[in-house]
Amino acid sequence: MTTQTMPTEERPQDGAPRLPMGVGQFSRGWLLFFALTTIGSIVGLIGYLTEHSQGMVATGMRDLGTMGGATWGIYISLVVYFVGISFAGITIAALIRLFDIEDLKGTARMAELMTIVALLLGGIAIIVDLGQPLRGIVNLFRYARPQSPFFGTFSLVIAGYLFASIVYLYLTSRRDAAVLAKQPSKLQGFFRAWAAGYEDTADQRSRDRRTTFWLALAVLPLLVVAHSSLGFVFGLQVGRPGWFGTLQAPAFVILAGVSGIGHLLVFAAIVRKLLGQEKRIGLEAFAWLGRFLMVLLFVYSYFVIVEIFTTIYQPTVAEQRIGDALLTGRYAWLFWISVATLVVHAVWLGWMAVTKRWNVGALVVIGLLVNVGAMGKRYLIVVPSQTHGQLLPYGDGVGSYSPTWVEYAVAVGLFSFGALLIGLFMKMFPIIELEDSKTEAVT
Amino acid sequence: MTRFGMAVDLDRCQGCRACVEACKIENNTPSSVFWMHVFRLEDGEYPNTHIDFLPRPCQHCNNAPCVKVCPVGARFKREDGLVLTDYDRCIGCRYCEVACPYGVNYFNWRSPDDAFADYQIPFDDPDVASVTGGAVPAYKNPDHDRKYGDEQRLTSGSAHQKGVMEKCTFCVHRVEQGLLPACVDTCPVGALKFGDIEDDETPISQFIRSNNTFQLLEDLGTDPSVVYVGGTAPSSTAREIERPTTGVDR
Amino acid sequence: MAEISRRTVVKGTAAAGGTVAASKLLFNVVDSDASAETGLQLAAPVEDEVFTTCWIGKQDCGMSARRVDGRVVKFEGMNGHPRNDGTLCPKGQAQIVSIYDPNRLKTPLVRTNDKGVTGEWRQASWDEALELVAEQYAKVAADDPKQVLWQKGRSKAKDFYDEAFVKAIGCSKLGHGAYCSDTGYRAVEYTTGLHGVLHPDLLNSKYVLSWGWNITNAGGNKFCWLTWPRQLVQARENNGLKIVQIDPRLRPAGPFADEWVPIKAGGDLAMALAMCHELIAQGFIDQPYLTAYTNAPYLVGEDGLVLKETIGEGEEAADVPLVWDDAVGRAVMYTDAVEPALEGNHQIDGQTFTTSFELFKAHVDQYTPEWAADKCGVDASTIRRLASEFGTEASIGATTIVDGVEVPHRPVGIMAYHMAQQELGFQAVRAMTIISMLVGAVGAHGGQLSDFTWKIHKNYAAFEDLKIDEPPYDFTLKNSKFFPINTGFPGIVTQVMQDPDRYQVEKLPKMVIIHMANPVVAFASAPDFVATYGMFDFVAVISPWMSETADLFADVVLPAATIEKYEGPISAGDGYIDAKALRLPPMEPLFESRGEIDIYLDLTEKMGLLHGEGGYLERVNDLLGLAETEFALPAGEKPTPRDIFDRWSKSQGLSGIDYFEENGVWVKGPLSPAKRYGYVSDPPFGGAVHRLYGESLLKAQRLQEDMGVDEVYSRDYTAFPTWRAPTMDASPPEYEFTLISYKLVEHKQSRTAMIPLLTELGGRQRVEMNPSAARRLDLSEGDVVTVESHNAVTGETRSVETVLALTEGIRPDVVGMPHHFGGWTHPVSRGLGPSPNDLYFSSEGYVGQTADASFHVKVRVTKGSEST
Amino acid sequence: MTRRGVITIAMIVIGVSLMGAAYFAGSAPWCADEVACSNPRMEWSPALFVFGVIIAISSALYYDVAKDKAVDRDSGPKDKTR
Repeated sequence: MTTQTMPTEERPQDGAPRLPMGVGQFSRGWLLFFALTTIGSIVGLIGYLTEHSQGMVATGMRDLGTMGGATWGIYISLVVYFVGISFAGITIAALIRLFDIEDLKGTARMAELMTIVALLLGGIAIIVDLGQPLRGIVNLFRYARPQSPFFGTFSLVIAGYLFASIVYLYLTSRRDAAVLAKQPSKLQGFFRAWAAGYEDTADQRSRDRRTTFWLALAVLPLLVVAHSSLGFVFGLQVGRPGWFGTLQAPAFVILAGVSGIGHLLVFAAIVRKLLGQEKRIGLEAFAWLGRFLMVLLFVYSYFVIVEIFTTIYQPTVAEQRIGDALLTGRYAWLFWISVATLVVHAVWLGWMAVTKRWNVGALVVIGLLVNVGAMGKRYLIVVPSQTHGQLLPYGDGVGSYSPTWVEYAVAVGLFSFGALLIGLFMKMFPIIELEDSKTEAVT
Repeated sequence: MTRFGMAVDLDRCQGCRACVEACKIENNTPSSVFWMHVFRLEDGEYPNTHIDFLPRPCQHCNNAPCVKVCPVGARFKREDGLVLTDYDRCIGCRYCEVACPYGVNYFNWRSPDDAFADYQIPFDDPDVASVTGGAVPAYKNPDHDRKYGDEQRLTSGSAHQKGVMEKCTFCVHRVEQGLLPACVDTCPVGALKFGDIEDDETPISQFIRSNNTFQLLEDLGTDPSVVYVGGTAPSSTAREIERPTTGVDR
Repeated sequence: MAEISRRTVVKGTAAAGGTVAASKLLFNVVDSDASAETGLQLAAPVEDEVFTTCWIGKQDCGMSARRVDGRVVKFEGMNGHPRNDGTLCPKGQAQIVSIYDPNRLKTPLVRTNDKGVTGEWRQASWDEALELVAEQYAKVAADDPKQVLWQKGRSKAKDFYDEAFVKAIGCSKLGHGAYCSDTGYRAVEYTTGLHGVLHPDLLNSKYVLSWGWNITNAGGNKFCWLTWPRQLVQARENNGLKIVQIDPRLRPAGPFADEWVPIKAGGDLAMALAMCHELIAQGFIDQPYLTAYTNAPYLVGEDGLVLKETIGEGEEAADVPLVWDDAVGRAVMYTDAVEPALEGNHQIDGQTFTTSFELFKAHVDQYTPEWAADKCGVDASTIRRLASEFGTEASIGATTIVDGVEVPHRPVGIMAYHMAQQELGFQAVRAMTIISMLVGAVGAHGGQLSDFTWKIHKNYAAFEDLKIDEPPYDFTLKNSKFFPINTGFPGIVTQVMQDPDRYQVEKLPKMVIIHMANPVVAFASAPDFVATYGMFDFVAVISPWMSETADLFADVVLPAATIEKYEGPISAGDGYIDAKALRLPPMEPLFESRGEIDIYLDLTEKMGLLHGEGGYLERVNDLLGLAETEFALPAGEKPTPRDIFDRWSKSQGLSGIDYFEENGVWVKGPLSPAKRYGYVSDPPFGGAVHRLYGESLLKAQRLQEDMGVDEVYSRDYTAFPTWRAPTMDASPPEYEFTLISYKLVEHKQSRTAMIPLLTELGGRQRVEMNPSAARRLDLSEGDVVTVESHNAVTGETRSVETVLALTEGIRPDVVGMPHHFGGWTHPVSRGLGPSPNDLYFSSEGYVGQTADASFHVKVRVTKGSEST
Repeated sequence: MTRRGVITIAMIVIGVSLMGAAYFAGSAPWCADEVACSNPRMEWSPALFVFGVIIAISSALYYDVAKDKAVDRDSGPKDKTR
C-alpha cells in the first residue's frame, strides 16, 4: 500500500475527482491488509468460539489457591492495555483543542479513532473474559453495584468514555464530511448524512469549536477518573500483595499515556508515509509526541524505581515472593525487558529532545517498543500477584499461568480486528482533518 | 442477630480431610474443587520439624472483600453471616476470586458434566442411569435445586452451570433445615464446631471465649466468621505437603 | 472441654432463613428454572434413611445412608454408634462413588486370551461361571482339596461365611495377615496370650510411646483408624496425654507429637532393649506384677530350660515350673509359692538355677543406651530420659477405683502396630511388650492393652511347645523347620512355588480362588506374585473390580458387590462399650454383582457342598453359633443372606434383623473393669502367665539346629529378644537409604485406589526424602527419580520410577513411599505411579522369623528414569 | 438564552441528575453486609446511569448539530450545497 499517496484532488480520474486521503480507493496493498486482518479476526473468533464451547478451561487460567493458577490472565491484561491506549487519543485531541496546538492537529483524528477502537477492543476483551458473557451484558445494566470498582470500568470507561469519544470524533469530523459531501462520489450520501446539516458557517465553526472545547474539558476529568477506576480494580485489593497501593491509580494513568502515545506515534508515521502527508503531520508533531512520551516515561520510570525500592526495602513475605519473582525469578526476563523498554526510551527521547534531532523511524521503534513494555507491565501487574501473591501457604507459595493458544488467538484477533476497523475507517473517511485553507468558512 | 460461624479446634484436627470429602459429596462439587481444603503444613528444619493441619473453608468474612467487588451483587452476605453466590446472577468475571485473600473461590472452568468426567465414572452408563435417572453425579443431592433464604436465590450446592463462581456455602441448605454443615457433621474428632457466634450463650461462643483464638490473615480486616482455636496461624515458612491432585491440566 | 453434641440443632435457624418456613422445604418448593437445568424430575422425591456399616476399612463404622427415591446420595456417620458416633472418615464418605461405578465388573467374565498379559474376556452367566469354578474344583479336589488355595485380603465382618466355605470345600487358606501386623499378633500371643498388638488404654493414659504408629493416617490393630484418634484427642484434653512419636517420619503423629524421636528404620529392637536396660537400671520395676503374673521368677537352668516338676499321671500329667520361694527357702511349684524370688540364682541339686528375671537383667546389661545409640540413631540421653519419663509416669504401685473395683493404675503404654512389619519385628514387639511388663502396665488402668478382652488366644498354649514336623511340608510351610511359628505368608508361598525342592514341598497348589485380594500389586515383593500366579492351572477371582491380579491371571472373574450386601455380625464396640452391628445393603447392587454370601451359597451348591454333613450350611450354623439352636438354618433349604442374619439376630435374643434395620447398632453397654483390665479379670490376665522368658523359642531353635536348618531361619528363636543387625544392612553402601512405606489416610486396601474421590486427595506416588540428603545427591523437589532396591542375600535389584518429594519430617537416611499405588485396571488409579511393593523382597533376610513380610529394604535414589 | 442553550443545559442537568439519582438512589447501596446491598434499589438503575451519561454527553451533540430553527426543514445542507 505504498503506491497511492497523492492527494486525490490532483489526480482526477473517471471524470470525478478522487476523495482525499485514499478514501474510497482500494489498493492491492490495502486488500492484502484487509485480508490479513480479517483472517486475524477470524482466528480470534475461532479461539473465542472454542473457549465458549469448552468453557474457560480452554484458557490457561485456573483457580487461585488449591489449583495454583491465575484466574485473570492476558485477557484482563489486554483490557487494561487497550483502555490504556484509549487514553492517548482523547488526551491529544483534548490538548489540541484546549491549547490549540497546531502542529498536532494532523494527528487529532487518528488519536480519536484510536481511542474508540481501543475502547471497543477493551470492551470485547472484558466480554471474552466473562464466564457468562451474555449474562454479563444484561446483568451489568440490571444490577451493577457502584461499590465494585468494575462499576467505573463498565459505566464510565466503556460506556461514558466510549460514547464521549464517538461524539467527539463525530463533532470534529462534521466539517470534513460536509466538504466531502459536496464532491460527487459513491460515498456522497454517507458524507451528507454525516455532516448532518453542517454548512461550515462561521457561526457553526465557532459553535463547533466551543462545543469541542467544552467537551474536551469535560472529558479530561472523566479520563482521569476512568483510568483511576481501572487502577482501583487492582489497587483497592488489600488481599492481593503487589496490587494494594495508592500508586496504582496514577501509575495506570501514566502507563496508559505511554502506550497510547506510543501507538499514536506509530499510527501517525504509517499514515504520514502511506498518504504522503509529511506536510500535515510534520516533524513537529512527532517532536511534540516524543516530548510528551518522554515526560510520561520519566514519570513512569520514577514510579518503577519507587516500586522496586518499596519492594526490596522491607517487604512482607508475600510481597517479597512477588518481588523476587519479578526482579530475579520467573518473571524477571519480562520485568527487565519491560522496564528497559520504558527507561531506555525515556533516555533516548531525552537525547532527541536535547539535541532536537527527531527521527520518525526512531520514534516508530520507540512507539512499538514502549508498547511491548507497557503490555509487559500490564501482564506483570495482573499475573504475578496471583501466582506469587498467595497469603495462605498453598503449594510452595507459587502458582503458574501459561496462556493457551486460545488466548493468544483471541489476542491476535483483537489486534487484527482493531487494525481492520481502522483500515475500514480510513477508506470511509479522511484520517487527517482536511486543511482549513482549502475551504473557507461559508459566510 | 444471628451470625453463623465456625470454630476450628486445631488441637484436635488430625488433617484427615473427612470434611473435604463430606463437602464434596454433600455439595456435589466436581473434580479438583475443594470448598473445604485442609492444609497439611510442615515447618522447621529436621529434626525440629513440626506438622500442622489447617482446615480452610470459606471464611464467610464479616467484611468480605469478595462481596464488595462483585459488580452485579451475585456474591452477597446475608444478615445471618453466610456469604453466598447467586449462581443465576454471576457473570463469571472472577473479581471475587482475585479479591479473596484466602483462595476459597472455585470457578466453573468447564461444564459440570465435563468437570465430573475427570473422575472417569460414566454416570450416564445405562445400568447406572436406570437407577439414578442419569444424575450427574450419581449421588446428586436434590436439596441444591431449591432456593434458600428470604432472598430466594439459587445459592446452594455446586456444579450448576459453567462459567460461574462457586465456593463454600456453610451448607446453607443444611443450616436452614437445622442441620450442621456437612464438614462439621462428619469430623471424626469434633475439631469443627458451628453455630451462632454472636450469641454468647451458644456452645460455640463459649468455646471460642474460653480459648486462645486467631483468625486467618487478621491484619487484612476481613473479620472472618471462621475462628481458629489452639495452635497458631501458619508461619511464613510453612510448606504445604500432601496436596490433593487437581484433574484440570495446567 | 465439653463435647459439642453432634447434629446440634443450629441455634437461630429460623432467624437465619428468615421467613423460609420449614413447610416450604417440606413441600419441596422447587424452582422450576433450576430443576429444568438439572433435568431432575419435579415430583417430590421420596427420602429415607437406611442403616449400614462401612465397607472400606476394618474399623466398620456405623453409617446411615440418605436415600432419595431409593438412590443413595450420601453416607453419614451413624449417631450413637460407639465407634464413630455420627462421624465418618474420608474413605467412608467416598465409598458412595463405588456403588455407581460402571468401571466395576458388571457380569461374570471368562478369559479368552493367554494369562500373564492384560485380560480379554467374554461375558458369562452366573450359572456358567460358577459351573466352571465348580468343575475345576472337582478336578483338583479329586486329588487333594488342599491343593485348592483360597485367598482373601480382608474379611469385612465376621469371617464365618469365608471359613464355612474353606472348611466345606476343605481347601488351603491364605490371608493378608503376614502383610499386616501378624508378626505382632504372634509376639503378643506368645508373650501375654492376647490376640492383638500393642495399644494403650487410651482414654486413661498419660504417656504413650507412639512407636511407628500412624495416628493421623492409619490406626492400629482392632480399629483401622477413626476411633483411636477420637480417643486420643479426648485423652489429650482430659489427661494431658503426652505422645512421643518414635518413627523415622514425623507425619504419623503430626501435630499430636509432643516429641519426635526420629529413629533409624530397623533399629527399633535396639532401642526397646535399651529402654528395658534403663528401666531396670533406674529401678522402674513392678515387682508384685512380675512375680505374680509373669514367668520372671521361673528358675532356669544353665541349659536354658525351666525347672519343672511333673504332676499327675498319664493323660493328666503336667509339667509345672518351679520358683524359689523365699518364704520356705526352696524351689516350689510357682502355683504354691508364697514369696517367690524375682532375682538371684539358686543351687538346686548341685546345679545353678537363675530366675528368668535375673537372666533378663544380665541379658539387657549389654544393651546400654550408649550401645543402642548408633544402632537406632537415637541419643543415649534421649533413651535414658524417655525411660525415666515412662517409668515415672507409670506411677508403679498406684491403684484407682473403676466402677467400684480397685485396679492398678499405670497410665503409660506403647502404641505399636505396624512396627512388627520388619525382619526383627517379632522380637521387637516382644521387647516393647516387656517394657510395659517391667512397670506393670500390662492390663492396668491407663496402661498397656492389646485386645479388648482377656480371652486367651489358642496360640498361647500352642506356643508353649512349638510343633515342627518332618518334611515334606505343605506349601505354606506350616509347622515346618523353617518357620516354627508361621503366620501363613503368601510371599513365602511364591518362594516355595519357584523352588519347592528347597523347602521340601511336594504338592503345590493347582487352583486358587482369590477373594478381594490383589497380590500382584498390593502384596510386598509383588514381582514374585507376577512370576508365580501364572503357574496355577486355574484362577478364580471374586471382586467388585477387575483387580490387577484378575487382569493378569484370572480364568474366571465373579463380580462381587461393594457395600450393597449383607455381612456380619460386626463388632461395633470402641473398647469401652460393647456393641454389635450388621452390614445391610443400602440399595440393590447395580449390574449383576452380588454379595459374597450369595456367591458362596451358589458356588457350594454347584460344587454339591451346600447341604449335608460338613456342608456349607452346617458350617455356617457352627460358626454363627446357630447349630443345635432353634434358629439353626434348616437342612436342605438354601437360605438368603437376610435370613441367615435374621436367625443370628434372633439367636442373640433380638427381635430379628429388623432390630438392626430400625436401630442400626445393638449397643450392649459398657465393658466392666473385669473385661477391660487384666489385673481384675477372672482369672487375672485370663489365666495366662506372661512370658518374659521364651523357653519354647529356645527349644524350637535347638530343634531347628538339630534338623540342620540354615541359621537364617533359627537365629531369632531366642528366649529373650536379642539384637542383631538386620540383613539389609549388608547391602553395599551406595544403597544408602532404608525404604519404608506407610499408609495415607485416603487409602485402605486396594479398593480405595478404585475410588476417584480418594485418588484425587491421595495424590500421585512420590518418594519422600530429607532435603539435606537431596542436596547431597543434587536432587530437588519434583525430580523424576529411580528408586532401586537391593537384596543383600541374593544381590537382586529391583527398581521403580517416581518423583521426589522433600520433607523435613523424615530422617536423612530413610526414604518413604506410601502404599496403594501401582494399579492400572481402573482408569483413576492408572498412571499414578508405582507401588513400593515392587521394591520389597519376600525371600530370606526379608522375612520375619514367623514368616511375615518385612517392609524394609535398602535402596538408592538416582536422578532420571530407569532407561537413562 | 437561546433555545439551543436551554435544551443543552437541560440535557446536561437531566443527564447528571439521572446519573446522580441512579448512582445514589437507584443502584445498590454502598455496603456489603446484608442481602439488600447486593440488589439495586431499582433494577436497571445502572442502565439509567449509563443513559444519564449518554444524555449528558449528547448535549454536546445536540448543541452542535441541532438546527437553528427546528421548523426550518427546507434549509437543510442538501439544498445549500447544491
